[in-house]
Amino acid sequence: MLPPVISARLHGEPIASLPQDLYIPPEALEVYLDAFEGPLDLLLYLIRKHNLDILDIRMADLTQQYMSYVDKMHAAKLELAADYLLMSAMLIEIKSRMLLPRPVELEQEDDPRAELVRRLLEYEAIKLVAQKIDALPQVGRELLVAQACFEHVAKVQLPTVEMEDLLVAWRSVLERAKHYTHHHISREELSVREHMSLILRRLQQDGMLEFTQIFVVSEGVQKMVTYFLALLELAREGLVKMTQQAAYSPIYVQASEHMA
Amino acid sequence: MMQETQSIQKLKNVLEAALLTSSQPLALEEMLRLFEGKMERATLRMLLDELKSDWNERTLELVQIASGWRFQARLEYAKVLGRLSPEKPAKYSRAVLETLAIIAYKQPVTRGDIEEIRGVAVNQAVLRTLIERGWIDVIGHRDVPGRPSLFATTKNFLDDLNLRSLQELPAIDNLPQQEMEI
Amino acid sequence: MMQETQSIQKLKNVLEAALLTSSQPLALEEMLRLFEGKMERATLRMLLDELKSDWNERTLELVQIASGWRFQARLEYAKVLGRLSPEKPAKYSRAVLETLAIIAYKQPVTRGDIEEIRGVAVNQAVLRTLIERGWIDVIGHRDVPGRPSLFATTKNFLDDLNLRSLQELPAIDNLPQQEMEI
Repeated sequence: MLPPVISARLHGEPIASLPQDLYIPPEALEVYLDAFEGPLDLLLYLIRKHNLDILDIRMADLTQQYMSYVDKMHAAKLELAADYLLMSAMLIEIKSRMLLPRPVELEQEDDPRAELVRRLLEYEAIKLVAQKIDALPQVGRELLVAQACFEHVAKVQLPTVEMEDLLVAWRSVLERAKHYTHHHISREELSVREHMSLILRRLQQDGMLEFTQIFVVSEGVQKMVTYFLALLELAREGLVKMTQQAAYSPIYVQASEHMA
Repeated sequence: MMQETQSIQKLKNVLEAALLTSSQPLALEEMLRLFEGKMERATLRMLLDELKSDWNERTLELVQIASGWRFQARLEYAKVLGRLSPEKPAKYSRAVLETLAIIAYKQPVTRGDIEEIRGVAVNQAVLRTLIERGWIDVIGHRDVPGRPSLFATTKNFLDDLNLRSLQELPAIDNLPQQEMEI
Repeated sequence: MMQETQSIQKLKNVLEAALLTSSQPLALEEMLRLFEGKMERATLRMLLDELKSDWNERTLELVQIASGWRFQARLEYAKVLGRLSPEKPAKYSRAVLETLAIIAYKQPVTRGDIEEIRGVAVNQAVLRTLIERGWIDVIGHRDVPGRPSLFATTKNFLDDLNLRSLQELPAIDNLPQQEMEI
């Protein structure tokens, strides 16, 4: 097996080799990156893995290890979350501040690492306790709740839904689905979608319909136009197929699923 | 002999725990799964009969219905237990309402479409709730791998919401624009 | 005396039937409704304690959790009963679990607070997963620009984890706190 080509740079110098335990086969890098929940998680891993003292971090070492990771991610052309880059900047800033001479009397609380250490410890505590919570017995997993049945004397009342409820639900869906926000549903469109369902229902029953059978002339022009638009939309979404043997011969409409 | 009685009690305990915690009646096949194929149907039937008579003088009774076996409160408790559920109409969860809204406005849609729009997985129970209510049904399948079901709203849905057609559903663009931008 | 014992048994039977057939935990107030106001809270508590010990050696146990009392299968049956439902229960991702832990221990928190602690952006789907499970909800808004939602855990979360209060959550490792003053 050929040694991996390393294109990472540290302080502008190419690194000849990465620390052994940092080496991750390129094809596994993505999986590995997924394994970390973000820069804090990665830093904690590096600190714990190298047995560094979290309360007296050697910033130079940590920054170097972190950067070589980030560089590797770059080299593998993985899309790097901004959070990782932000952390690089923060580490470099802390490292450089530690190189500055500090007034003696401020030394204690002015340790540039203090905030980073606080965050690392807080995150680690959460990470550990999250595992503990997951280990608790849970209803639906280890806990099964008694639910024998009884004859309800009073009839169960089914929930009622008002138009208002539906509108509220639909609006909250739209607010979330950003790509739909510019796509407001109009009455005409609703009518088309309703007729799409009507046509599919009929095709489900009859299997195949002749094009003209779709339309009921007595229902008026407006209705026919709606049916026509619904048919076009169904075809566009690949839900129906229209076939014609020869010019001027009848056109048949069929649900796509029945074609197979 | 003593030992055998003990192990029979253990088997009955497993059945009791399963039947008391199951929301659905359990069929014989399902109960056999509890013992990983190490039990004869005849033995299972015998155990169920024993369990049934163990509960003879108690609050629940073990009954056999079309789809299997279940524990239910004896009829004499029905009236008292009814006091627990006053006629407060239940409410559908947000997941149910949003799923219904998506089907109403974007029909016909597959479960995948709904998940894409909502951004979360759609629990099968949500769709089942709506199907059992008679508000949605499957009107076909999309012709793609897996052939997912296409859902649409029913006439029943329109009736229950007092609508003559989907067109009478509120159109979102009829809302005052300012209100939307909150 | 004999008569009194009999009537106590009857009261316990009503409670047992109610608790075994309710899929939701029953609060004391609800159980009092069973007796139409003809029972003292203290008596009810005593009856529940007796009922609990009546079931001591049995397949289910009567437990008290955040929103009330319920019967549940003893943990030793979990594995066997799991054979009934072939589909594995959903396993939550680390992102979901860590977000839940932050909300549980630091509540009420905003999405920004969660991001600050985790050091990464919180996907909306993570919060929605927890809301749909009924484990967290929005209890208000922080009075800062943007009025971000404040999240907290629900009673349902405690119920599902078999806890009576947040205090029963596993202790968070606070040891570094003192040492931290570098």
